[in-house]
Amino acid sequence: MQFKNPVTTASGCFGYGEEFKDFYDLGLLGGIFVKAVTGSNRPGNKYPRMAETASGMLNSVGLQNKGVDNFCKVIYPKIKDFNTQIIVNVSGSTIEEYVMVAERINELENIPAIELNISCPNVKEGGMAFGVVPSTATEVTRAVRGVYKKVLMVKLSPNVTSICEMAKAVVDGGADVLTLINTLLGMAVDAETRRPVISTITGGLSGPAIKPVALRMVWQVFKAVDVPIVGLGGIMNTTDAIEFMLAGASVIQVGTANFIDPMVAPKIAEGINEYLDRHNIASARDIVGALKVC
Amino acid sequence: MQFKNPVTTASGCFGYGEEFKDFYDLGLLGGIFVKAVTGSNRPGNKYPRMAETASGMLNSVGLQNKGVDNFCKVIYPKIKDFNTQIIVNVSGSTIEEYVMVAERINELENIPAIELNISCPNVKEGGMAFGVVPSTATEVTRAVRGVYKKVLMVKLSPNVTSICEMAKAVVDGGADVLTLINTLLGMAVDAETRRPVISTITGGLSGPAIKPVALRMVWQVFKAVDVPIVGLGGIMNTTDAIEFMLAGASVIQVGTANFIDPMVAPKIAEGINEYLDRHNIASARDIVGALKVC
Amino acid sequence: MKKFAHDFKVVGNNPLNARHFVLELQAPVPLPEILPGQFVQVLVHNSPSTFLRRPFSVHFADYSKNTLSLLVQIKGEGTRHMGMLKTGDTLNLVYPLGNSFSAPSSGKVLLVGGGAGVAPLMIMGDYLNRKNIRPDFLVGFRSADEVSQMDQYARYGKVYLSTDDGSMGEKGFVTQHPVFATSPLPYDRICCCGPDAMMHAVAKLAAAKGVACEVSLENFMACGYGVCLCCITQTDTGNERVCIEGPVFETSRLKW
Amino acid sequence: MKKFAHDFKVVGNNPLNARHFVLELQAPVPLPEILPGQFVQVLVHNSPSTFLRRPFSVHFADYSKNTLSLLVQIKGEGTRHMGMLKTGDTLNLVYPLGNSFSAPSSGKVLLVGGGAGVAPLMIMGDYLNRKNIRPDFLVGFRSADEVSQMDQYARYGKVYLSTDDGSMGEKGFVTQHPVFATSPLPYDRICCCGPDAMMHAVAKLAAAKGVACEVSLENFMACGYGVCLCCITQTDTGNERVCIEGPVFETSRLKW
Ligand SMILES: Cc1cc2nc3c(=O)[nH]c(=O)nc-3n(C[C@H](O)[C@H](O)[C@H](O)COP(=O)(O)OP(=O)(O)OC[C@H]3O[C@@H](n4cnc5c(N)ncnc54)[C@H](O)[C@@H]3O)c2cc1C
Ligand SMILES: Cc1cc2nc3c(=O)[nH]c(=O)nc-3n(C[C@H](O)[C@H](O)[C@H](O)COP(=O)(O)OP(=O)(O)OC[C@H]3O[C@@H](n4cnc5c(N)ncnc54)[C@H](O)[C@@H]3O)c2cc1C
Ligand SMILES: Cc1cc2nc3c(=O)[nH]c(=O)nc-3n(C[C@H](O)[C@H](O)[C@H](O)COP(=O)(O)O)c2cc1C
Ligand SMILES: Cc1cc2nc3c(=O)[nH]c(=O)nc-3n(C[C@H](O)[C@H](O)[C@H](O)COP(=O)(O)O)c2cc1C
Ligand code: FES
Ligand code: FES
Repeated sequence: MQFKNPVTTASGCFGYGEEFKDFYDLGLLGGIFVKAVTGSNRPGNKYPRMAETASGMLNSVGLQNKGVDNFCKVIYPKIKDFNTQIIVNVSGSTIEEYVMVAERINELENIPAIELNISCPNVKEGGMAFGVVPSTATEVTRAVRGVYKKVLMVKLSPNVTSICEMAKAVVDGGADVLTLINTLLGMAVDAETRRPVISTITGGLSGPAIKPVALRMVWQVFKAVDVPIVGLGGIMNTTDAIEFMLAGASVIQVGTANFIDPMVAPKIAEGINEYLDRHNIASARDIVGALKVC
Repeated sequence: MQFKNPVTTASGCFGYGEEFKDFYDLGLLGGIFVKAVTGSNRPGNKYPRMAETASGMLNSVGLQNKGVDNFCKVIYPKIKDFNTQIIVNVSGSTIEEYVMVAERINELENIPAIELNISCPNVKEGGMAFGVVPSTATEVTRAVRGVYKKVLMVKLSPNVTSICEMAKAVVDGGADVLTLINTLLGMAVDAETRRPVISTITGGLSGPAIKPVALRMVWQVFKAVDVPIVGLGGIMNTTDAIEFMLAGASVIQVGTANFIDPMVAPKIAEGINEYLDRHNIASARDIVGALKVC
Repeated sequence: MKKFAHDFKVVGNNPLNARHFVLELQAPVPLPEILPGQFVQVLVHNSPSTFLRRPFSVHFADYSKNTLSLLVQIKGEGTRHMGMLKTGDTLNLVYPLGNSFSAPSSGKVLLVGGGAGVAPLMIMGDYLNRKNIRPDFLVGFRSADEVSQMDQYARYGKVYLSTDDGSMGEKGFVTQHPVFATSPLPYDRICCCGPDAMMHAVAKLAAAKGVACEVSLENFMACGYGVCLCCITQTDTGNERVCIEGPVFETSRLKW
Repeated sequence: MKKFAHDFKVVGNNPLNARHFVLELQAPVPLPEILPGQFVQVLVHNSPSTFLRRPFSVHFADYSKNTLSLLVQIKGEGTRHMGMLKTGDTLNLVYPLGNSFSAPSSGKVLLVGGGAGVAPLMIMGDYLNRKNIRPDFLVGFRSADEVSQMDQYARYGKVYLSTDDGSMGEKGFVTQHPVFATSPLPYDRICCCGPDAMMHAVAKLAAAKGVACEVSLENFMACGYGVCLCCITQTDTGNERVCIEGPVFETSRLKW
């Protein structure tokens, strides 16, 4: 599959794209990773679901969505003709659920890929549990690979001792592309009320605060495995995007930054072109993994 | 052992305390965790050793120090009569080295405790490797426990899948107290030069950026094991310190914040008293782990 | 509805009292119509502790000057920074966001607000006047030194006042005001914005008296435009986004 | 030596050209003696991208007005913010930090500086004058439009000038200036501060001509007071901290 440019938007930070049509032409984007889709309707976690932190935020949405059936029947028709790649973020609590969702999405003609979310820290069962044990990660990836015929991306959790081990595990399971990273598990406390700030106590940390960890993981995985990488974690501007590409990301996702500046993703797409021009580099591909380390 | 107040300073962020005598009376502190001491002289890593990041910094000092012999003969006499607790941060590349250093520090009358640093991300051998595998962590702790007769603290790495498993592993090995957290492994890239910013490519992330992760780990470990916790990671002010105490830290360390405001540690000690007064709480002990979660 | 992110120019910063001020902001392009109850997301530059935008109801829109104003209560770092803005400074706004108070074409409307929650009542008053409805206002403040803009509300309708300490107007909460004493109430609709406790009390009273009631919620928001699902409130049709399906809700629909 | 962290008051912000300005800062307590070559660590408030302090050499200390000044080149976010400071604003400084240029009691001294590296030469000139030494200055800039403060240096000694493009003074790098053409050089000591390349070239030249030479290094710093070990440079006695054992080093000791 081809992206018209390396700038895409991260799952959970861009809805199904529709809201952003009020801001700009979605055709300016390389692609859109839509909000997690699960087997059936999930109301998500209790309010409050977010906390602001230093250069970042915690969220605990808990995969709120109306389920895959609703996605196929109600949402897909509205978004399938967007002039950009639409990738569905597939989530679940059991292997069977992941497989079921992937099978349904496989039927949707205008969805060229899914992103298997085995890294959501905000649900009690499944979610991140699949993404922190190599054998389980292989197993769920392999099961989905069995039914999903198009491009299979797997999104990894940073909450692990060895990201390379996890990367190898899902590539063994049949992943075509790796997305990293999802959120770091964090917590916020209100010193005055002496209570946790979010209803689930812990939540997922995103934003510039996690960029150094994300960059490190992209770089480690780029050196360790031989599949394309979709990189994200705290990308706020063109410079950040270039850093991820130098570290090894072929495509980047913009997540939390969409909340700070709704226009940021097309600005980055434009900025990458300016960077390439300024440095006399022919194509974005030429900077992927091009970090000079000696 | 007793701390006169819960505010101490973190290893590697306060030298051996001497430099701060130019700023204030060290007697205002609960204690000082001095820079890592290893078996012999280590020059540390090449320059550049640091990068600024969003609400944080990366460092890659690489345990620069003149070795335990120099510590005992040259440094100890200068610091042993500081009017506060002095704890030595013990590091090494092999179990033998940890044991050897601990044995030598055990002889120093005015050092009531050591903090075993099995979590330094910035050295090729040993360091963090000991802190991310439970069996190895148990082993090095047990070996040091064999020779070290006073309070044995072990400082854990956050770069693990399960912080509780690591906590239990070192408590099994004989740790009396747990310090958490050390730095998160991160990386910084200079988009213009297309090079890593620090000489070792990756380094340790500290500062407010990591506070949510640190708080989460303190809280998880507080619920899982039954030893006192020394909490740190991005503490910049009184509110942050209170948050760590509510999450379960009996004592807190101030690290990177010393670089932003050299006077910050005594300010926090003072601020905690004001907080307790304002909330009509008798003693700092009463807020340790007092987070209301229902 | 099209949404925008623009740098607005500060053309006025008028303190109302020690904790509240009104910012008047001029748009760089002609303003779209702003409905009463809609809000904006403000980017607070230059502060390490304000990463996310801050949501504020539109207090007033003056299309002739191409300005909007915000009535802001100082809470933390972000609002403190906003309070220090000077004429000529810029402030980035995402706008217009959210739904709006419903607009009856006739009937008697009571607009109830407390503290900074009075913010959207002004634009609502203006809006209703343009529909030839003169609403009544019932505004509540902590004490006389926080009472302000009474003459401005009075341009749009009759104004009732409560203060918690009775230092001006009626003493007590707004729900204790004589306006609510009669049964049935002489209103077809109540619109309320203020502290949670006030909105609950007003909603309960309205329900008891059988009057339709809308409230404007102030849930924590990350995006403000419907994509993060952080701001949800439970309604009779499940979790709804306060920033898109709200901030204004018919109280009969809310499970809060 | 005792060190302090204090809020200084901005009493002047004088642009020298588009990229450089001099900030004059008044201390809230009587200033301790500041030695030439010492630096301060500046806290840049109100910017999310400047977490660490920024180090700047003291440009001048005026004990009668109880002020110090910094000569700042705009590089990134931090210095840009500093450039926008206005009279009356405050700036938090940790001071005084580092060692200083050595102070010969007699002899002929050449002070060499380039770009923002000229900053410490002014306080050094003043210091030497008070020891009855009139140094020569050799200052280098990119071009005529960046040349400034020539008359002020001239108060303390003779001033030579180079510009990269020859638009004023001699053309070329400072090391190509005729001052360096004679052998032996008419100096007992050279003190240099500027871009790395300049310091290396001057050090090499000084070594070749057998003249003692000191440079002031500008390594990246986290703390500035000796505790983080981030700023080290290799010397004949191993890794030394630029913020404590430096920033001034005898070039014969450096392995750079
Ligand atoms: C739709 C909507 C309309 C609003 N209209 C107004 C208005 O017209 N006038 C007014 O003064 N205030 C209004 N608020 C509240 C205002 O957004 C908060 O007071 C402000 O964000 C506080 O920012 P701070 O940085 O000063 O405080 P902080 O230090 O960030 O926090 C202080 C308190 O403000 C609240 N708060 C913080 N972040 C948010 C957030 N992202 N969303 C909501 N609340 C938050 C929390 O209760 C927090 O404890 C509105 C909120 C919403 C959701
Ligand atoms: C002892 C010492 C004395 C100095 N004296 C002066 C002076 O008198 N006048 C002057 O204009 N500059 C001086 N500098 C350099 C000055 O500190 C940097 O230019 C400044 O920190 C850049 O900050 P910024 O936020 O504008 O740039 P940033 O956007 O942070 O960075 C721009 C560039 O500045 C440099 N830099 C960033 N952080 C640091 C740091 N912590 N330490 C050193 N360099 C850094 C890097 O090269 C970086 O690429 C001195 C540096 C040192 C170490
Ligand atoms: C509010 C919110 C909701 C999210 N929901 C999802 C999700 O449904 N599926 C998923 O894979 N990641 C989800 N994420 C994670 C992001 O896609 C992304 O991996 C993470 O935020 C790090 O990138 P950032 O720092 O650019 O935001 C969510 C993040 C946020 C902030
Ligand atoms: C420059 C620097 C040097 C450090 N050196 C050590 C060390 O020698 N031993 C150690 O256990 N931790 C070391 N640390 C880690 C800190 O003690 C602390 O665990 C970490 O910085 C997180 O806390 P903070 O965010 O408050 O800084 C170092 C940290 C920094 C920034
Ligand atoms: S604030 Fe993001 S959906 Fe409402
Ligand atoms: S900057 Fe910290 S030791 Fe020099």
